[in-house]
Amino acid sequence: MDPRLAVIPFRLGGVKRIIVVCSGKGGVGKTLISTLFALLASQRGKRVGLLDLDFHGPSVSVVLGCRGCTPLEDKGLIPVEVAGVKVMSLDFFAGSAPLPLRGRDATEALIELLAVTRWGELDLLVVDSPPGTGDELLDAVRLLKGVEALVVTTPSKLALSSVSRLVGLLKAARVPVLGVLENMRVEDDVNVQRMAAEWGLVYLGWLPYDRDLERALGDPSALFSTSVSRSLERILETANLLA
Amino acid sequence: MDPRLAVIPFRLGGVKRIIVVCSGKGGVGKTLISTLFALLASQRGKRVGLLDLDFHGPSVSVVLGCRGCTPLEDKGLIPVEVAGVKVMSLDFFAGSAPLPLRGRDATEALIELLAVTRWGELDLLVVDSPPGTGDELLDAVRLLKGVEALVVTTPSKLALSSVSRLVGLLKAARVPVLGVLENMRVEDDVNVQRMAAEWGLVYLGWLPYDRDLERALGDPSALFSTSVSRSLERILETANLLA
Amino acid sequence: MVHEWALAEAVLATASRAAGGKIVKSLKVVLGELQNVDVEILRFAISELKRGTDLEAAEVEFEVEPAVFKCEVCGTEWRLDDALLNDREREAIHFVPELAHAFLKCTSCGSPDFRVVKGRGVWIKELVSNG
Amino acid sequence: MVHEWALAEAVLATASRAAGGKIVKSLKVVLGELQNVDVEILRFAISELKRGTDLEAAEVEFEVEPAVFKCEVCGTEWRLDDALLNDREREAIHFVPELAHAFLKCTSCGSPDFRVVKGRGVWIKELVSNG
Ligand SMILES: Nc1ncnc2c1ncn2[C@@H]1O[C@H](COP(=O)(O)OP(=O)(O)O)[C@@H](O)[C@H]1O
Ligand SMILES: Nc1ncnc2c1ncn2[C@@H]1O[C@H](COP(=O)(O)OP(=O)(O)O)[C@@H](O)[C@H]1O
Ligand SMILES: [Mg+2]
Ligand SMILES: [Mg+2]
Ligand SMILES: [Mg+2]
Ligand SMILES: [Mg+2]
Ligand code: NI
Ligand code: NI
Ligand SMILES: [Zn+2]
Ligand SMILES: [Zn+2]
Repeated sequence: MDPRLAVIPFRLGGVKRIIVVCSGKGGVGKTLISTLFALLASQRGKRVGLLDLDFHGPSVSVVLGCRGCTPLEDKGLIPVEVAGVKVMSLDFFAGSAPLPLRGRDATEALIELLAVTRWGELDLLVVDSPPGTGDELLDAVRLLKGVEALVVTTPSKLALSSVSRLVGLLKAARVPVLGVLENMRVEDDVNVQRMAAEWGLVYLGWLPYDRDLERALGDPSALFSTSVSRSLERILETANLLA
Repeated sequence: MDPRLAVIPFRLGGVKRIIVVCSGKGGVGKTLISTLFALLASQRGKRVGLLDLDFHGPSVSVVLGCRGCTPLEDKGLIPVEVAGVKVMSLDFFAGSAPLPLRGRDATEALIELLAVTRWGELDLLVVDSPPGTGDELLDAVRLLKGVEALVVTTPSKLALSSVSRLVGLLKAARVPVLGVLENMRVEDDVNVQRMAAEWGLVYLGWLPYDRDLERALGDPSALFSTSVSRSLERILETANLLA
Repeated sequence: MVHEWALAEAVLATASRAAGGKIVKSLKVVLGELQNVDVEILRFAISELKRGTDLEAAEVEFEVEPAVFKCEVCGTEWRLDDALLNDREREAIHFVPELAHAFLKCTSCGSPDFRVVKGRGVWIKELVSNG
Repeated sequence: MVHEWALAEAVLATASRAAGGKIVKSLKVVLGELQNVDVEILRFAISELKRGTDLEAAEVEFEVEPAVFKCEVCGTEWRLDDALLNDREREAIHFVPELAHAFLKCTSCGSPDFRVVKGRGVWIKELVSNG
């Protein structure tokens, strides 16, 4: 009898929709996109949470510029609020320490975080996920009832081979997939579009490779004026994900 | 009494040096660099093996163009040979199927692969690693006695925060680190150099961001003529890693 | 300073589910040391929250299980020594005990690759209900 | 077709270490079904390789433990049904049993997230040595 599992549905009871941004592949922009998604939805007046599930390399706080913040304790943990988004990440607790968690530890850490975090009422909880198809992702599917997925990839063969495996996993696990988002496109090419069709998924659109993005990291208002953010906003709007 | 653990030192008995290419961060070029490293060393007449430890997204076979090859069975498994390099990867067995392994499964899979693979005599075994600091990396450190590390990063803040954690882990685990390799540099900047100094590690050099790389993927001879391969060759030579 | 309230809610919900509508007479709750729960706050939270429920009359006993770690590399076992942690680290482990992996190392070989053998989690060890 | 030879070497090395120099009289080896070991080849390999060692006279018995899976999502348990696998998949699992996760799914809810409860690995269950 693990009392923590009993409290999770209660903690998430006020959350209307949960979307995990995932890929299987690392470095394709999951963290950037999940953070921008949360910021854009919040800007539209939605009540938004952002949960960082990348336990080995938590970094939504790097994108948002809120490293070193600490969640408040009040009958649970109150997420850190940045630009209207309620954020929870292991980075707030670990600082710059290494995070050598085995899979079994990642499972425990997720249960703990879900049992203790007080999200309150949310229209949307965006979940940033680590690369791979391991414990964190499997537990997100298992523990976050009703979770939907947004798949991110770059056009590279090296990304697509991993993303294919993730898509197979999401299908087997019967997770609804909202679509495929192409990131860091450098030239005209229909490769990702073709793959999305092969997977039977909606191709949502593409984000340009933006050399100036790096300078905007850590500053939400600077992020809003990047070309990546503007492209993402249009795509999410079309997909009806900001309404 | 697990007989597989007894046979691992015996299987690796003919291997002179083991170097794991790692980062903590995904998408920084670990797979590309570990594969090029193996190819370049083999070209210099070394006997080289390449072990793909990225169990969720095995992809050295994508870089080498040997997907669909199968290791032969002969009193164990004989690695697939490509351009003189002996390659072992889960991709040879899984095809395009999803690989939803939890950490405990990754540990078992590694033990199994190490117990069964007949590397024979090798001057160098290059190990490609997954992102993160989870079971695969911890088990590589635990099971591959004498392993050394080559750390790969991009100049992005988002990469460096994860790489910092990895470096802390390697230090605690007393894994000798050969140095830090900067990849996908797009502009002059000393950020990675400064971080390497802060970590007390050698800065080995940088590889350019190369738009033409994608087209060379899957073809070892085309890879040799990329600017990335040429830069890497010079860096490895200077670091005395091809001698 | 309390996610002890969250825990109290969780314990009561689980106990009440386990009792399946029967009146609970007593409850023994084991608390892993790593959880770093303030037992007095938890006791108070439970006594407040159980009012008017099937658990109102339940006597609740607590037991703290000391933490034991075992190195995956060299096999050494060791106990938690709070003195080695600063306030921030202790607080972090209080929130998410897995952060022990961020701050602790094998006392013998220095490896950060260890297993929590004991002292993790919270569970109901005993539940006595009426009838 | 044999990594059974690798296994034979491993079993003998482990048994000989465990016996610590004593003459081994008998040995009981359990083989997980997932390992898909050809017992006759293993028996032959062991009988060849033990010649001239402390295990030369040992009687070796084998036992195959059937594989059992349990779904992490819905809790259903099921057994391995070879008929659901093609040759390539069966062969892959023979090399690395974890590849079961690539090819199998929960028989009840379809989830690929399951645990191998039984039938994994190879171990020496019993070893009788002289004196
Ligand atoms: N559209 C883009 N243009 C330029 N750089 C990008 C873009 N998207 C992501 N990046 C950069 O690529 C790297 C990987 O992005 P990140 O969000 O960390 O990926 P993931 O979370 O998938 O590992 C980061 O350095 C990030 O700043
Ligand atoms: N120097 C480079 N120039 C251009 N593209 C690169 C370079 N290095 C890596 N890439 C590309 O970046 C992506 C990530 O590389 P990969 O080797 O798969 O990284 P990792 O193994 O760290 O996840 C791939 O699409 C790869 O082709
Ligand atoms: Mg990320
Ligand atoms: Mg890789
Ligand atoms: Mg806690
Ligand atoms: Mg086997
Ligand atoms: Ni507290
Ligand atoms: Ni065989
Ligand atoms: Zn130790
Ligand atoms: Zn199931």
